Amino acid sequence: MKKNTVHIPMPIRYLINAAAIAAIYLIISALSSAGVITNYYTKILILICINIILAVSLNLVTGYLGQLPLGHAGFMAVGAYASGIFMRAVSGSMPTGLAVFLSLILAAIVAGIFGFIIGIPALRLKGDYLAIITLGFGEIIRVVLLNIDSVLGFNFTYGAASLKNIPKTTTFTLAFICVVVVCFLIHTMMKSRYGRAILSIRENEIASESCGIRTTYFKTMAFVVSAAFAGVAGSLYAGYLGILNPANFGFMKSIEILVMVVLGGMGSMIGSVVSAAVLSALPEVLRAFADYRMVAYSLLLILVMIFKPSGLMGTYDFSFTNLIGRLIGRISGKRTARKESAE
Amino acid sequence: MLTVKDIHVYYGPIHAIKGVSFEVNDGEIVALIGANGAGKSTILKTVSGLLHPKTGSIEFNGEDITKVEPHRIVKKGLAHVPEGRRIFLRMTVMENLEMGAFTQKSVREEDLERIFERFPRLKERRKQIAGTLSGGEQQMLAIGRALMSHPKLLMLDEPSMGLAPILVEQIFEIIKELNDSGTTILLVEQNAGMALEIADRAYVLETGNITLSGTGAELMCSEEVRKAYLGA
Amino acid sequence: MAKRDVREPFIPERDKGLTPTIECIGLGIDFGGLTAVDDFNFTLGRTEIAGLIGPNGAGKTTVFNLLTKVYQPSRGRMLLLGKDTKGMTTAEANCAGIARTFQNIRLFKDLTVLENVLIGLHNEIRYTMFEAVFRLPRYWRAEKAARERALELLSIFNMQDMADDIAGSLPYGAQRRLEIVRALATNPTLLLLDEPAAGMNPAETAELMETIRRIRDMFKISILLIEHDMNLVMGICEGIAVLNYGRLIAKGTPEEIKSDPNVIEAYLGKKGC
Amino acid sequence: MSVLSMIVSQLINGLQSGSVYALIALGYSMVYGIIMLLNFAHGDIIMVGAYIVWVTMSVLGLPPAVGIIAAVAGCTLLGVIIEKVAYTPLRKSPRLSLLITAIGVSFFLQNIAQLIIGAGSKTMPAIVSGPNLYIGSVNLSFVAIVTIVVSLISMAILTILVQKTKMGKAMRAVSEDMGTAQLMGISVNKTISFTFAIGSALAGIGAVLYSCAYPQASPTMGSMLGLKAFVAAVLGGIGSIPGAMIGGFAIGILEAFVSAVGLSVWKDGVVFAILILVLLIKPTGIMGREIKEKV
Amino acid sequence: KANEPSKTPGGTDQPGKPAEGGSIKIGLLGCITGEYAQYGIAVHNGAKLYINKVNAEGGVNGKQIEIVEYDDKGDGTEAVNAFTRMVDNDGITALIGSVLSGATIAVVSEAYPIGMPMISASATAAGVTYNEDTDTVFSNVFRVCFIDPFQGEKMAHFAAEVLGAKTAAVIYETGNDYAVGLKDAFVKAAQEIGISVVADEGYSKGDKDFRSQLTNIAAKNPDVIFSPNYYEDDGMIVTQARQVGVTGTFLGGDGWAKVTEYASAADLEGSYYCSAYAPGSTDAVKQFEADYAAAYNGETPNMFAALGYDAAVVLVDALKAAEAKGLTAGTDEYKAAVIEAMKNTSAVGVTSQYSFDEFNNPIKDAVIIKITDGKEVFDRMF
Ligand SMILES: Nc1ncnc2c1ncn2[C@@H]1O[C@H](COP(=O)(O)OP(=O)(O)OP(=O)(O)O)[C@@H](O)[C@H]1O
Ligand SMILES: Nc1ncnc2c1ncn2[C@@H]1O[C@H](COP(=O)(O)OP(=O)(O)OP(=O)(O)O)[C@@H](O)[C@H]1O
Ligand SMILES: [Mg+2]
Ligand SMILES: [Mg+2]
Repeated sequence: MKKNTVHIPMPIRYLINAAAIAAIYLIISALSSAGVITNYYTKILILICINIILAVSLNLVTGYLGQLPLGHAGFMAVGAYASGIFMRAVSGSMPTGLAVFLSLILAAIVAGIFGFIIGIPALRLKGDYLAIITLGFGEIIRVVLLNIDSVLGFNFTYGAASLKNIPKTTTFTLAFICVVVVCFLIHTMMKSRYGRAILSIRENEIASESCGIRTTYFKTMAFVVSAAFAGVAGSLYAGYLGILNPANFGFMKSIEILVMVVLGGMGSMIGSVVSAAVLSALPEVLRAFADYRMVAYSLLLILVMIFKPSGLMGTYDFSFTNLIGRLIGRISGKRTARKESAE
Repeated sequence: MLTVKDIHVYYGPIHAIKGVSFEVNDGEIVALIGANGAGKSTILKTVSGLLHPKTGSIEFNGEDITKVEPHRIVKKGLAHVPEGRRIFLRMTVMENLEMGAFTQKSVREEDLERIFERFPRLKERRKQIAGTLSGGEQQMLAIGRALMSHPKLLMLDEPSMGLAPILVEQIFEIIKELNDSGTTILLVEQNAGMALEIADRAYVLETGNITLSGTGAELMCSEEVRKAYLGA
Repeated sequence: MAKRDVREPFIPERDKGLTPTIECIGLGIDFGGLTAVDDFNFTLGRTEIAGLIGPNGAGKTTVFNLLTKVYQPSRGRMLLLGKDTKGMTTAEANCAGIARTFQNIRLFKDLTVLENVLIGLHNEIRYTMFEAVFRLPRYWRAEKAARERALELLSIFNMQDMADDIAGSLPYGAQRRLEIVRALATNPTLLLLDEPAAGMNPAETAELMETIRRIRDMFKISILLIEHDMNLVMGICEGIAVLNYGRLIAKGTPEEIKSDPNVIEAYLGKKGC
Repeated sequence: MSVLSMIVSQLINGLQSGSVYALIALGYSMVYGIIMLLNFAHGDIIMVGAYIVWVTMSVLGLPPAVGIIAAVAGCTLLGVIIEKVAYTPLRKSPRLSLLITAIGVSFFLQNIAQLIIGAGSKTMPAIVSGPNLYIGSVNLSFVAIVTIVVSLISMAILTILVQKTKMGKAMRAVSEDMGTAQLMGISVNKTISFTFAIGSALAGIGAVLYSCAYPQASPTMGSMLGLKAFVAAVLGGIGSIPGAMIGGFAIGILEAFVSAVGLSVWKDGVVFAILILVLLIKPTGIMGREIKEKV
Repeated sequence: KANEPSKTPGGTDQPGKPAEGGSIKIGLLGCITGEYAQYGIAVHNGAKLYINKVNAEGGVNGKQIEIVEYDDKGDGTEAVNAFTRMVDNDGITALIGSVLSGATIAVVSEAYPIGMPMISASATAAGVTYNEDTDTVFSNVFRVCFIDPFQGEKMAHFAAEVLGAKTAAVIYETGNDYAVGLKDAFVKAAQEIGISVVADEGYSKGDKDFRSQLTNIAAKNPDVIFSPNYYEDDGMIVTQARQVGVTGTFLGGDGWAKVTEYASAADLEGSYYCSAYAPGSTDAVKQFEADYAAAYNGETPNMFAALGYDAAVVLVDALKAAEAKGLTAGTDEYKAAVIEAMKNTSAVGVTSQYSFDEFNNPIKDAVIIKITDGKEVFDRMF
């Protein structure tokens, strides 16, 4: 037990965390209804939420499972198109709330199925071979989305002409809820035997096997969950932009997500969250620099990696309640110390 | 031949070696013994240039090598068989041996023969990928590889670890032989008994400090050493 | 060479009537042209501590790898508690009761000591994914129980205070001990230890011997260990098998082995013990 | 055109683009071989090389020989500088950090090129010219012949360099274990710089050949090229020199034939599908050696 | 050959300045970095050329036009963000943009609900001004360029009626909605009027080797080859086509402007493309070219620059109308007035006089340009 840390019991921890999250949400809502946060900032906040989901879900496979997939955008694409096509089909014939809910679930399921189909063969390979095979699948998904209409003989994805007129249902509230849910699910999973099994595979696969962990099963599971959440992000994206083009989900998008994960610190959820937020907002902050903004962005990447090679957060995982515990501990430190010496 | 003067070595904030001085004279076998984590391997790494001391100096054959890069130190005739063997796992046994002769002009047939004579196992497994060798075989390879560079001073880090008793005996015999044929030896050993037996002189290291030193025989009789390192 | 019946454990009278922990019948494996293990016949009783010794490269670790299904044998059979293990994976072999440590330590280095043990307990902890992610009561109960169990196991080696340390930062000896605890956590019937005393000094080794014996007595399991430290092997093994060039050259009690001329020539050397 | 001559023409098309891929894949593979880095900036080094050709020949009006030398020298220098500035500080860092740095360098080169030279493509003058060759009805362009021949020669030289010289040995040792390589008397810094120099020089040659065949230079030309070369390197077995060559030619020929049979729309998909199939059958690529971890 | 993009970030069009009482803020959005930057930069340069000219001449109704210029990298997400920022933070009253169709459509879905007048110089996809799902026209969106189907059809008819072609081949970039749009229209029209399309070849973005596809085309020996891509690819395609023995006449869309810099005169000889702009054709064009060169280091403008200029002309003309009504810039009435004025415009740009059809697309004839001796020569209106 570390000194000066007051251990806060579980139910209270939940309450504190829930209160903190609600507070963040309420503050943002209040600011936006007061007009301080304009439509523009709301849009960026939504985008940040989408990118957080992407980064956190990729982190599951990259940071926690220790694999390097380069096709994450492919899963996002699958989710986006599934949801976009669904929303176009049902718009008007179903209450919007229900339709949105179903589209999120559908996107997760479809992307998860793709994750499964791709994960089974991909996970047989290791390291950079896994990277290239997932990259390949990602590209295949893109090419299929682009050309499938000519095979089917009717309009399905609209290929290069883009899937347009998707109802724009993604609000900040929805995106925020999704972030909270996804982070909560990943967090609780990682803090269970399932999560530990995933970590053990990253650490040492052979030892993990010999501890009775069916590594193939858990690898596939992590892959599927990660893909499903990417699908959720895709669904939000479809409802955010209202138009989908396969070119948005190319290799570079996968790289962009990977950069968020690594920059945040592999295996650190808070790291992924922070760096997804920073990197999504950065182009907007740099907007004033016009031509120089991509140069600035690339220099920043290089510099952060050189000076902070393990990412902004390393593998550190922030716990709000622990922080409070430490604060309380520090305040009441003297008293505790006295007690201890008495004991 | 080797003079180490008051070196302090750090791993980041960890102060691993706290002012160690010792020397190895031409033709000697010097042993360095001590508990786990005492800093024995750290000292060897510092001498061979893989680590650099914060303060203090290291002289080899009268030359200051404190800040010299490891590959240059090797060229001066100092070989280091690192802890945990560190052979090239993806190369064959033969290629590993050839690597050992990197500082030589060419790979000499008679060198190989000499090594194969000492370790017939290696000759058998010449073409095997070194990574699939058994633990002991890898240890033999690591020593053989170091010999390929004709070192004046050979530093061995726990050469007997993981070796069968019969081989441990052989290894110590080989060390003696090498010494007889003119190679100076600096030996780090967990197997303190055997080490002290063949050592001319020895140092005892405890958490970064030298606490005892003397001839092998002297230390062998020391009550402290017997209790802590000989298990008696 | 001390001749024994292939199917007999070392101390047949002790576990009479119980199926042996493990029976190997004509087990063998080839790597390309190399026959690493051949015609390996070996039986281990339910609570025996046995040693597997032999020169470097004799095939000892390979036997462990066969037992734990890291390698599939080229020939022969292997029964675990009387059941054929054909086609099992490493994970299944572990679930069936075989746990091991590794010659080159394989801890989950970046995780804490406690987490390492909890991963060992993986199959002992019972709750579903649903219960886990939504933190239902069964999750809390199972996690609490697992934590307590893990600390209890760590206390065998007096390591409960290190529970929150990062495994990779432990001293070498502690890492070896942690590997044993992790293996024990999987609730094995057979524990395989590959050179547990390597890198330990004589004092530490003596302590380890005590612990190994205690583990056997506490958990009533059989232990097979590979070790080059003859003090340890001769000190705690009830039976010893000797491998050379992949073949068994001797099997017997420590006394029998110590005086076996074949073993002396191939392995122990004149000064041996 | 007969079916046969059609096949031969398509084969030559494939060989020509394949030999450029192969050359670039080689550089990729060498750098990967030594520090396990997917050098994302490799394609962009080619871009810089192409611009050097353009500047020396079109802007300064110098003869082709100067352009070629300048491109190769410039790429070599650039490769070494990138290694020193961006990769050396990260030698002890996790591999993924290095990957991100490489991506950063790649973005940087692309955007700085756009800032300095402009977004549009620049047209190259003819670097080599000569008569086309006709074999029956098959038309063999001079550029194609030059491209194929030069890349084969470069690969041969490289193979000899890596297999027969001490530097080659040092490269292998460093790639396995830098610390131990030092204990063998190998200078790690020198070896890595040398590898980058060679890899980048190959990129320079690649840039020249590319400029001959596809006389356009644009800031983003490297990314697709780099990706294809990366795929080629992995297909062949990354880290292996003959593998990179086989992979490069395989991708080139594959693309040609996929297009030839009328699947041009699906080309990238088919190429990746075949890559995936190959990897599933042979998980380390065509020439890659699988080295199992001993337990 | 000076071909540098002229950069004018900073200076007068630096965003974020508080709106002065006497200025009218308009947005200028397009891809000025990234893969398609050359088009975006040209459009922006053209537009800024006109607006600076207007400002220099005293502005509109005595008010200066303030440009808020943002980059969208050709990406829809970025475009929407940038547009929203223009609306919320900068308070623009009208938008020129975006450059690529995809990004423009994304912006339209934001701009339509708030009735923001917008005019694009180069977004050619039909969906920019028209929602085919709901059969509604986006009343606030205009463009000065042709739509994709228009050009494809035009070239098919041109091939049949002028060149007497019987067989045709197409080669296009598969991921590019512009190329696909033109190609689809061409193929459809060709079939209707009796040209048989003997080869349909695609390639992907970033490809530089088209020999395999062209070898296939060569084997079919078509009369015309329709290559409706951007000029850099088209140049390469024509060059390689001649190498592998394609002898037919090349036809292209307005993406061909400037193609003469990317292929040799011999290879291009006799090719046609349709355009909205014929360099050096009229006095107005010559004046524009001279002004452009003076403003941007002697650079020759291309069609994108001309259309950027025209977009600005049409918009400024509408602004004048709104100002004439005495409305305040930024208000909804003002915007409605601008839209109203654009709808009924008769402004005269460099390339044409403008009026819009019921889909807010410009009504103007295509210019057919023939390439002779490496020069782009006005052939006819068609
Ligand atoms: N890379 C490292 N980073 C941080 N600390 C280290 C590192 N390597 C060694 N140490 C610490 O330095 C001290 C000395 O280690 P060293 O390896 O030299 O000991 P040793 O005497 O060789 O022990 P052993 O008998 O276990 O090999 C130990 O406390 C160890 O924990
Ligand atoms: N995967 C493999 N491929 C090829 N040969 C192998 C492989 N694994 C082991 N071997 C060989 O099989 C033999 C037995 O190896 P093993 O590791 O079992 O030896 P060991 O008895 O454990 O020796 P040590 O005591 O030195 O650890 C060795 O000669 C080794 O080189
Ligand atoms: Mg040590
Ligand atoms: Mg072993």
